Amino acid sequence: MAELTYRDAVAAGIAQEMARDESVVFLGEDIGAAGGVFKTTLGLLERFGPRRVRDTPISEQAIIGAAMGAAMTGLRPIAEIMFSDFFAVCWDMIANEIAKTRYMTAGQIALPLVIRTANGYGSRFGAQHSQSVENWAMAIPGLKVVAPSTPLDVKGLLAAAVRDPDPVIFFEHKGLYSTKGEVPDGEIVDRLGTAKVVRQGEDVTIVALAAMVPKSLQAAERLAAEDGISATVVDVRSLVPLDTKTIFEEVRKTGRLYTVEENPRLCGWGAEIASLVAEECFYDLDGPIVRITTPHVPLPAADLLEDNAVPTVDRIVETVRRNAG
Amino acid sequence: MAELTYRDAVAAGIAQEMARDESVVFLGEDIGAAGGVFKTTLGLLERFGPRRVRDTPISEQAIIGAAMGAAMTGLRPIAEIMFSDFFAVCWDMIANEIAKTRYMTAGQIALPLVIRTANGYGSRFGAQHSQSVENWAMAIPGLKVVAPSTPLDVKGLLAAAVRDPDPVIFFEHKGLYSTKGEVPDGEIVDRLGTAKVVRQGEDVTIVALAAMVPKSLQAAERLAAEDGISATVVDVRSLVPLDTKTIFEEVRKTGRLYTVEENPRLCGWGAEIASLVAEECFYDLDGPIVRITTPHVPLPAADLLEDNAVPTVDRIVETVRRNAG
Amino acid sequence: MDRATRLALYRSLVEIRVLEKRAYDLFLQNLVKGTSHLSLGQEAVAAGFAVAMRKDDYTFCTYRGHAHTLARGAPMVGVLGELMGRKCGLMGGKGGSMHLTSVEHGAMGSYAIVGAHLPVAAGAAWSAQVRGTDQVSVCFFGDGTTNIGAFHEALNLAAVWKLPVIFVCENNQYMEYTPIREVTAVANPAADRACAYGLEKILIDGNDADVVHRTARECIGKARDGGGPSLVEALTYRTSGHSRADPGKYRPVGELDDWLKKDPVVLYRVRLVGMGIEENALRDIERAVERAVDEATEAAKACPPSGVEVIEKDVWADGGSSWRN
Amino acid sequence: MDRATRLALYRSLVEIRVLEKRAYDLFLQNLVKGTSHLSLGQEAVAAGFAVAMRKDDYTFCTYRGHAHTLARGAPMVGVLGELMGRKCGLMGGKGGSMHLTSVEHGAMGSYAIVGAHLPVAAGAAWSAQVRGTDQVSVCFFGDGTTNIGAFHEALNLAAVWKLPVIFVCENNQYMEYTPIREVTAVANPAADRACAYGLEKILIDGNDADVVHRTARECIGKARDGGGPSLVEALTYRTSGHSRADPGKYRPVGELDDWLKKDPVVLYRVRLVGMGIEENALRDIERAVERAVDEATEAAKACPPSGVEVIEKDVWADGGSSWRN
Ligand SMILES: Cc1ncc(C[n+]2csc(CCOP(=O)(O)OP(=O)(O)O)c2C)c(N)n1
Ligand SMILES: Cc1ncc(C[n+]2csc(CCOP(=O)(O)OP(=O)(O)O)c2C)c(N)n1
Ligand SMILES: [Mg+2]
Ligand SMILES: [Mg+2]
Repeated sequence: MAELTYRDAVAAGIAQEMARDESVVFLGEDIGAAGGVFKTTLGLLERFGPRRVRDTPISEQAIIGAAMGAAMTGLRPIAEIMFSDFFAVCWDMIANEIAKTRYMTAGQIALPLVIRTANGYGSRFGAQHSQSVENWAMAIPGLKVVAPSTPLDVKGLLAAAVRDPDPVIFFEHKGLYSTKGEVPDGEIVDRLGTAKVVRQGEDVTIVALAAMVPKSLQAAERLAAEDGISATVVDVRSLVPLDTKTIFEEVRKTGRLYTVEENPRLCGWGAEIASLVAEECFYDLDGPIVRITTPHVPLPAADLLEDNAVPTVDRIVETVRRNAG
Repeated sequence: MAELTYRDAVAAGIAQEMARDESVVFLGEDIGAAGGVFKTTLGLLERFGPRRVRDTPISEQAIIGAAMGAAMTGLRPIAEIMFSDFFAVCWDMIANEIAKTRYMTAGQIALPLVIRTANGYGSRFGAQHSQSVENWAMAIPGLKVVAPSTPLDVKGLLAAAVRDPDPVIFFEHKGLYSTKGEVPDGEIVDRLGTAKVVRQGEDVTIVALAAMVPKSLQAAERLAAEDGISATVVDVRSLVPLDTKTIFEEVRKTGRLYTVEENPRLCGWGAEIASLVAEECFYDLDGPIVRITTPHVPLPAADLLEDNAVPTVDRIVETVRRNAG
Repeated sequence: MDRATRLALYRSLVEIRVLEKRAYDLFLQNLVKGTSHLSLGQEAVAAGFAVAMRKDDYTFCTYRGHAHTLARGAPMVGVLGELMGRKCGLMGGKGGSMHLTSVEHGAMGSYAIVGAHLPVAAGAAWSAQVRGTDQVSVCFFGDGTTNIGAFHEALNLAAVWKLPVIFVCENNQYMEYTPIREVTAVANPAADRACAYGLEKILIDGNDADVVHRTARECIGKARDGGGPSLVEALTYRTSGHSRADPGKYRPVGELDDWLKKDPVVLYRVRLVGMGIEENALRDIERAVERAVDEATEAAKACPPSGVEVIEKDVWADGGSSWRN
Repeated sequence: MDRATRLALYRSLVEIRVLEKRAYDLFLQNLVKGTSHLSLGQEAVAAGFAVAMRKDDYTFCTYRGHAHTLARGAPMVGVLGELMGRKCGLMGGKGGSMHLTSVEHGAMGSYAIVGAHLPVAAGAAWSAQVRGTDQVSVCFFGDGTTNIGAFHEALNLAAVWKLPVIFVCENNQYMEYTPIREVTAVANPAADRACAYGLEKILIDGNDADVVHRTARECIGKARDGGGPSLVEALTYRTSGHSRADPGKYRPVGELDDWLKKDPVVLYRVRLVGMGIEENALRDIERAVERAVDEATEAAKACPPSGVEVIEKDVWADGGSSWRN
């Protein structure tokens, strides 16, 4: 058992899979010699060599296209898109090509590949380098979508993503890179499509993702201490496939659902979960479903503004307090 | 009063605005000499000349970028993206540049522009030319989003979009281009952000958009005739701004909400409306909110498959019948 | 060039010609419901390359891909069946005319978003390089494609990584309806850009099957030997409209006639006869092809349409489309 | 070149140098919280162009945009205030270091997604052309930007439409950490690609303010007279890291020292002295600039941070961010 940072867990996960399977290759901007702009891929070039670890030009369409062409011809590529905001410059490759090709070819073409990316707020980079775009990917049929919140989950879910026979979009949260957690030694492989109940409560159910998980946990502690409200917190982890079983079970127990979403409000992942619950757990609900999201605005750059645009612990506490009454 | 096709209403709307305002310019692929691949822009080049109506190379990033640069320096461009699926090749320009620039510059830069596009199923073009991507645009703060269902609305909302001081994404539905409707003579200017109650009922409320509006109306007639279920149908028309007032009012009257969405299920516009209703009209609901969508798959090409993938009148009728019981 | 190669080229030319005409007839009979983009007039490019390729080489092409798919050996009934939305279609009707794929024959997909497949073809070539096979990837696209971003990114990546890929621009003078010269900064949209990637300028007569074949052999040989990519511009003309609905009225008078004088099938036949190849041998080929196309047509017509049960199949490798548990 | 121009160039060089150093100091003092990308070593490009521009010309630049924004006349306190997230920042802290904008001074924005602003700059030039003004648009970007799709699309459009835009590649030899030569197919990433757009090859010493200025005057004059676009590659070097966090360890030993010998500010000072301009005049400029930067620093420090009330402002032209009624 070792304590790893979320950042180091990325390299550990990639290394585990590259060591296991010769067909795993890795490409992206500044990922090799420089070890990644977030230092998430240190040591991989040295260990696996330039044949399997390739620095690319600033050509996101070529990066994703190359991964796609490689995946359909026998390799299992991992492609890095430096910031998830840059999905927008290669969205056709992701949403129209990779996501649809197996379907359009009636299964002739398989695309076992992973697209890793740094997602989310917290670095004061401004509106074009701070977005949470898990919902962009979730909206596209043909993509699996994962967003871990701990080092352990990073390593395990990354391994599962690499082994998965379908394209997986893997969202790493920039704001969590320096967080630490225990990660057992040896091979770790998790399962896609599974949520985790990270706190068990009785009064309300909070579902959260990535950086919103630790915030929700903090809010839950405060709600317990200050208001006597006992909250379940579910770490969704995987948006596609979605573990509706676990989510529904936890909502049914408490009768109240809150989503905590870093994305701007409209069409966030929480909207989907809310709509599922409003359809399938309607008669188990004791009150409105409440979504706590970033307002529907781009993210501002200044620290004070950025920190207060996304859901804060205070805002979660106040919203639940006001509504769960 | 004249009968116009939905297709002709596009050219009529553009012409009305170009005639009124010298600063309105129009660019896109095959829009000039050829009159548009859907013949939606016939006659504009002849009438307004090559200075204001420009055929472009197949360079969607350049098209949208040019519109953006022109909008911030005194023009009011209308850009055509031939199929909405191609938003993916210029998504950065739309979602990261145009949508965020006013905000990032604290209002220094205004972007009065319209992006028109042919959206939706029905032409047997397959997965890369048939998508309904209104939710892609709705998810991005800084974009207004419109999707008319009749020739009258096309002309009036297009005029409103051109006059709006903010970027508007204007979704025309391919499957509706040949439909006809009365359009009064003279200037027509509608208002963004307003839904229309197109059928008033008592038992259930169906909200729909674009090509799903006529289908919902047909379904409502059948429900009335076959089951004695009286359905309100709301044509949402504008996703951003969203007329929650009208939607909530109609949901409150019937206590039941159904969304009919052409998009694949996850994170569709209906999810957002469902979540809003589940939060703000919870105590007015008499039963689950039910979403009727295309399953979460890419669209198949063959006519039989395509027609049955998107919500059919049958499926709407059966779903409402089963649930409204 | 030996007799067998010449006859193989002729056979391929005739197959494409007859099949494309048949596709058009079937459209007129309303048996092909979607769009289709024919290669009439451009047959020599597909034939010349395909005959030079090894069975395990990869072909990537566009929506104008019947010719290339067929030339690699895909069954006619699969092609026609796909156009007609039948179970026997190459993809059971799910892909349609614009997405013909036959992985078994090295036809790695037809891509309908302009430019997208160039990076993918580069990726397949990269994969061959990494896996240490000497497979080559050949990527066909139109003149209009040279103005989109993905073209640029793919060419640069291929050149930097010295990938075994041949980019073949079929310059048929038009985009959809707009002449390429009106929207392109250089006279030869592909050849005049080789300089930007440190590649040799290769501009050939795309209507001469021998010239194409010779060029193909050279470029493929170079790529197989580790000499890196090539960019070939083949001058040609499509003698039918852009797609099924296009009467081609935007063409200057006489242009079509001039090009019909350079009909690649007729020219090649005349050449072979001139070289002393017996008319009989050619007529045998023609008859055999006619028969094959007739048989394929009947077989496709006799085949049932794809059933709705496939709509939710093959999004994932497990054969299904489930996004939840 | 007259004395006044030379002194203006020198003043601009010094302003950029001193301000950038100050920005770095403020970062070390933890007063600048976000990232920042300095132009230390690259000052001559910004100064040389800005001094050649007319007040109503447009500048478009990247996240490495302090220099260009300042050179157009934006107030120092607005620049430093923005970096520090203060109310007096050019955008009140909403944009941050990567998005400096001062429309009043023709600084039409700093764009943080590589390549995006090239089409936008083309659009502003198109607008000038349509409106019949003789304004010119100047667009600055890095070497790494030449490998992304938007570069290609913008260059082609500008050339075809003969737009009054100058594309200026500041080749500072590196992307973030990867040397440009390792990922680019040609030796001069911009200049060697002029051929692909029918443009003249222009490769200049970017550390010589006179050379840059002369080139700027020529290109701007040509554009103003309807002669169309230019593509300029200016060879230079950034003597600090890519962004604030980068120690620049990937540089070969000696490289930095070699370039420091070509320091554009020092070189220019030596030249002016050599030409007989009195040391005193130069020292006056230096002192005035130091004082101005000191004052701006104090003013920015004294200014309160932007308040959370701006988070939901300025998404729309009405000043708000409401997406519903
Ligand atoms: C990104 C994108 N933009 C536009 C289109 C619409 N479109 C389909 S084919 C075509 C013309 C392509 O011209 P060219 O590359 O010369 O190929 P050709 O059809 O002549 O073979 C266009 C504009 C598209 N499919 N994808
Ligand atoms: C589309 C995109 N890809 C990647 C990045 C991350 N990134 C920011 S700056 C940079 C290097 C750019 O290099 P260059 O164009 O040479 O400009 P320089 O920073 O040297 O001025 C990269 C890769 C980005 N911002 N946008
Ligand atoms: Mg063409
Ligand atoms: Mg650089």
